[in-house]
Amino acid sequence: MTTGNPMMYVGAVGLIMIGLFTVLSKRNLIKIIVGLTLLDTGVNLLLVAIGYIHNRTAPILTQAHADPSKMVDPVPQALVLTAIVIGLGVTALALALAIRVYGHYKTLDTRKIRGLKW
Amino acid sequence: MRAFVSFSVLALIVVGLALSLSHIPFGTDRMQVGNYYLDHGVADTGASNIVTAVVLNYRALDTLGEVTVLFIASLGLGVFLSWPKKKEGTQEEGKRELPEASLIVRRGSQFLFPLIILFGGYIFLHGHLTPGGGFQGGSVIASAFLLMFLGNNAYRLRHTPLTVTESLAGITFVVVGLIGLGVGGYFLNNFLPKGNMFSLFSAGVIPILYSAIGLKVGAELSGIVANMFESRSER
Amino acid sequence: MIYIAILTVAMLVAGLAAYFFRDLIAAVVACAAVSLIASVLFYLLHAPDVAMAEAAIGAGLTTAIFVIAIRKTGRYEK
Amino acid sequence: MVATLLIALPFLGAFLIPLVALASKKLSHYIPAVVMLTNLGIALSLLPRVMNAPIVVSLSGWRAPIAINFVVGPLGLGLAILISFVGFLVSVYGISYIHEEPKEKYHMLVLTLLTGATGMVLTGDIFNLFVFFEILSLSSYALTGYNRDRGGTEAAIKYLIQGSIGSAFILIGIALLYGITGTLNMADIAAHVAGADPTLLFMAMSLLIVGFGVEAAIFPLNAWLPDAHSSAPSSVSAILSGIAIETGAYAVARIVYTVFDGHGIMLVLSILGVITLLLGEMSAFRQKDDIKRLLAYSSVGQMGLIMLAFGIASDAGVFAALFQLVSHTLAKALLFLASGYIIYRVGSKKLSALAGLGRKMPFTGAMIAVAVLSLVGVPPFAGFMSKFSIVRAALAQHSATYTGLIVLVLVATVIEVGYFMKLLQILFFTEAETEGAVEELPLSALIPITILAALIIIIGVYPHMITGLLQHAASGLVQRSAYIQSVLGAL
Repeated sequence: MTTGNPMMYVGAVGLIMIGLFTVLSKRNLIKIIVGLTLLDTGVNLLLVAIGYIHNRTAPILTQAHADPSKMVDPVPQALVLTAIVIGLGVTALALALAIRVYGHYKTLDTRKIRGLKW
Repeated sequence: MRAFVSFSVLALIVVGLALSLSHIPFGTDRMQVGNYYLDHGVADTGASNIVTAVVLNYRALDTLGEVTVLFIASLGLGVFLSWPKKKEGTQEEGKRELPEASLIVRRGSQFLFPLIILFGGYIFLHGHLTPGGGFQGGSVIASAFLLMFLGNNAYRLRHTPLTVTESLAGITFVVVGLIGLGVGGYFLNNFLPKGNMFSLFSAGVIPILYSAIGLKVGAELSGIVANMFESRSER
Repeated sequence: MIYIAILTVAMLVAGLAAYFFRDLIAAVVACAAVSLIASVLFYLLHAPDVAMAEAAIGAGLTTAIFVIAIRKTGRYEK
Repeated sequence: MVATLLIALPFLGAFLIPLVALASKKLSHYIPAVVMLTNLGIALSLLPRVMNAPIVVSLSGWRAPIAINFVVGPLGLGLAILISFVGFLVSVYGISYIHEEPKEKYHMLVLTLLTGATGMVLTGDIFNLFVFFEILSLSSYALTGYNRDRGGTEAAIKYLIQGSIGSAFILIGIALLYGITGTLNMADIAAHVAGADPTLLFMAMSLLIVGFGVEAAIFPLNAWLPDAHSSAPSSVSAILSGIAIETGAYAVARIVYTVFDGHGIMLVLSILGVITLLLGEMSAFRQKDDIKRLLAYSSVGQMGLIMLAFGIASDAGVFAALFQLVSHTLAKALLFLASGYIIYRVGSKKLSALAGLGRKMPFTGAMIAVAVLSLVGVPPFAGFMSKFSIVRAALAQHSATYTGLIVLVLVATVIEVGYFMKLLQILFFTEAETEGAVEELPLSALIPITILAALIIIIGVYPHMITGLLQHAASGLVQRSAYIQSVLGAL
């Protein structure tokens, strides 16, 4: 990788955009929730990419790699671990609500659900 | 109108992010606190996996919050996917419309189940030494239950043991933190001896906390999967 | 490295596929593919912990609960 | 050291409830009330010390920028007192109000919501703020849909989708901030942002404001609020209106004042606040049907007022915002709690069904009147003092813009008077549609309502009781360098 290679950023921002666009423009609840998970994945990728440093290794000491000054930033990784689990919680709750909405309306189309039109 | 609003919002964000990220060059060293963790992490906590040291020592409160988020999610699922009892037809109870899986799948899943649980346990017990930890191990454990659900139509999980595991693990986390407050003067302080690096019994309270998290996450995710499987889509 | 470029493009294509597929199961599988590629990218960014979590949670369990939810509701996006 | 218990105890309580529920379901319903009462006691006992100097609590045994820390300053502690106080009253109310199973899950969710709110106001770490925010918002999503009826489920998923986009924005904002400063401690970030690129800072700040603004219901991010607050169970509406959105406003203020020192954005905040205020009050005025929806729109309006006051970047402005926040919390919690049982007794959310109720239940009617008059800003209630201090703070700016905004605030107040007087008229001066007595509220509801009403009057008559704390809190928010100093030590 050359210095300043922005490919990771492009991937992360692209994923964020796809996710946001899915949430904003789709009318199927499950599709909207898929969009939310894509958005989450994109944000996580962005965070880890910000913590990356060239020519260093993972922040885990082993007998072979015992030099802390040759490791990437551990903080964003810790944050992303948290964020991934939170994302799963949100997704599960959203899906449960979607099942519930389906029970009331027999559809997931937001145009047909009174409170979800916009 | 809707498409226009979406596009303009997206365009604004893309331009903003592109401009912002151009000031954060990819792959350069900008660490402030990160350096401290890398230099002192092992000495401070005894965990050779620095990410674990950050997750369970320096930023342990985040982790407590995060298992609470999962706890809330599984509570919410319990609320939303429980339907009034009286309307439940006795006929459809315990039956799913899937055809019965073949013998190989059923026996195979039963054979794999303990192995996967064991693997999950291995992952969270070694969280302070190798990549992986409570979240990864917990989700592996939940995947074992998922496999049982998929392989055996009649499979049911009893929710009481799950609930007990969940709360006991959560209480363990908080109590270990409170003991740290009592002994070391700080909540979630690592008050146990750090031990030798690279050995299983090292890093003080970190293996205890990670096991609690592993069990809690495993129980919560299994509960979520079970709730999803057992819910009905209609009244 | 060329691999990173290929993986990133593949991930974005999978993301777009998740947007365009009318069959929700297919969309969810595309979403799982995004997570899987993201997990490889995490590994290449020297974040093995995150890679494991993303593979187990993002690609595995999330997909599973999506599929269950779709079975309980409707499969096609109208 | 004791300050840590403010967070640790609610977590412990939340995890204990399922175990206790296995033994005795009834006992588990009392846990949130007990925990909140303990929290209130701890918080009050810390008050004298905090008035001298903020207590900075490090967690895990490392100094501030390394580990997560709590900043128990006058602002954080004051809000924590408010949260645990209102939380306690609502938990007491909930014990008898909630009829739908699974009740113990309701009580757990209430406790986690209050934990999230307490954590948000105390923490000094931006990612920790996000985590507590997620605890708060996930509990709110689940509680909004707790009744599992059509309206509640819809409102919950709408809230969830908008809230999740907001959280993603917050996370991107945190990522950008971490990218420039390499740290997550708010004081440390604040000490490092000065030299950074303005575009990046603006982007990070807008992302964070948008993210927390969803919770704080700033225009145009408040589409979820009327639905969520009107379809949730009434005790939940009281928490959402009285605690959750205020915590969101606190987060916005903390980001703008402490982290970014964003003086350029203050006027924007004020203008957005006035727009929110006008829209909220007008929607409430047009609401002729649903009492809870009317109250929800009025909450939107009041949040606009608080945002406006936060935007007056002076000690007096922030003081007025906090005062307004307190008086709104007390009044709105009272109104939602009272309306909850009334709706349950009458069997309808319709305004017309409430005709003549004030005469049938004179005590409850009087309490409602106190809250309504306080919200409108009639002396001698708390709301008068808070609105008056907003006007005074804005006029003290000696700028035509703020004077103009205040004129709009007065217009909004007139609208507010209009619909609230209509509500009072329906309650007291309309003939009831049906004969027959309506019971007064049960004791578990009357006591919280009476305490709230008493506080509204006491604060209105003796504002000095809280103004000292609020002034300290306000200067703690405005004086950014003092905050940084107290957290990082003399650097």
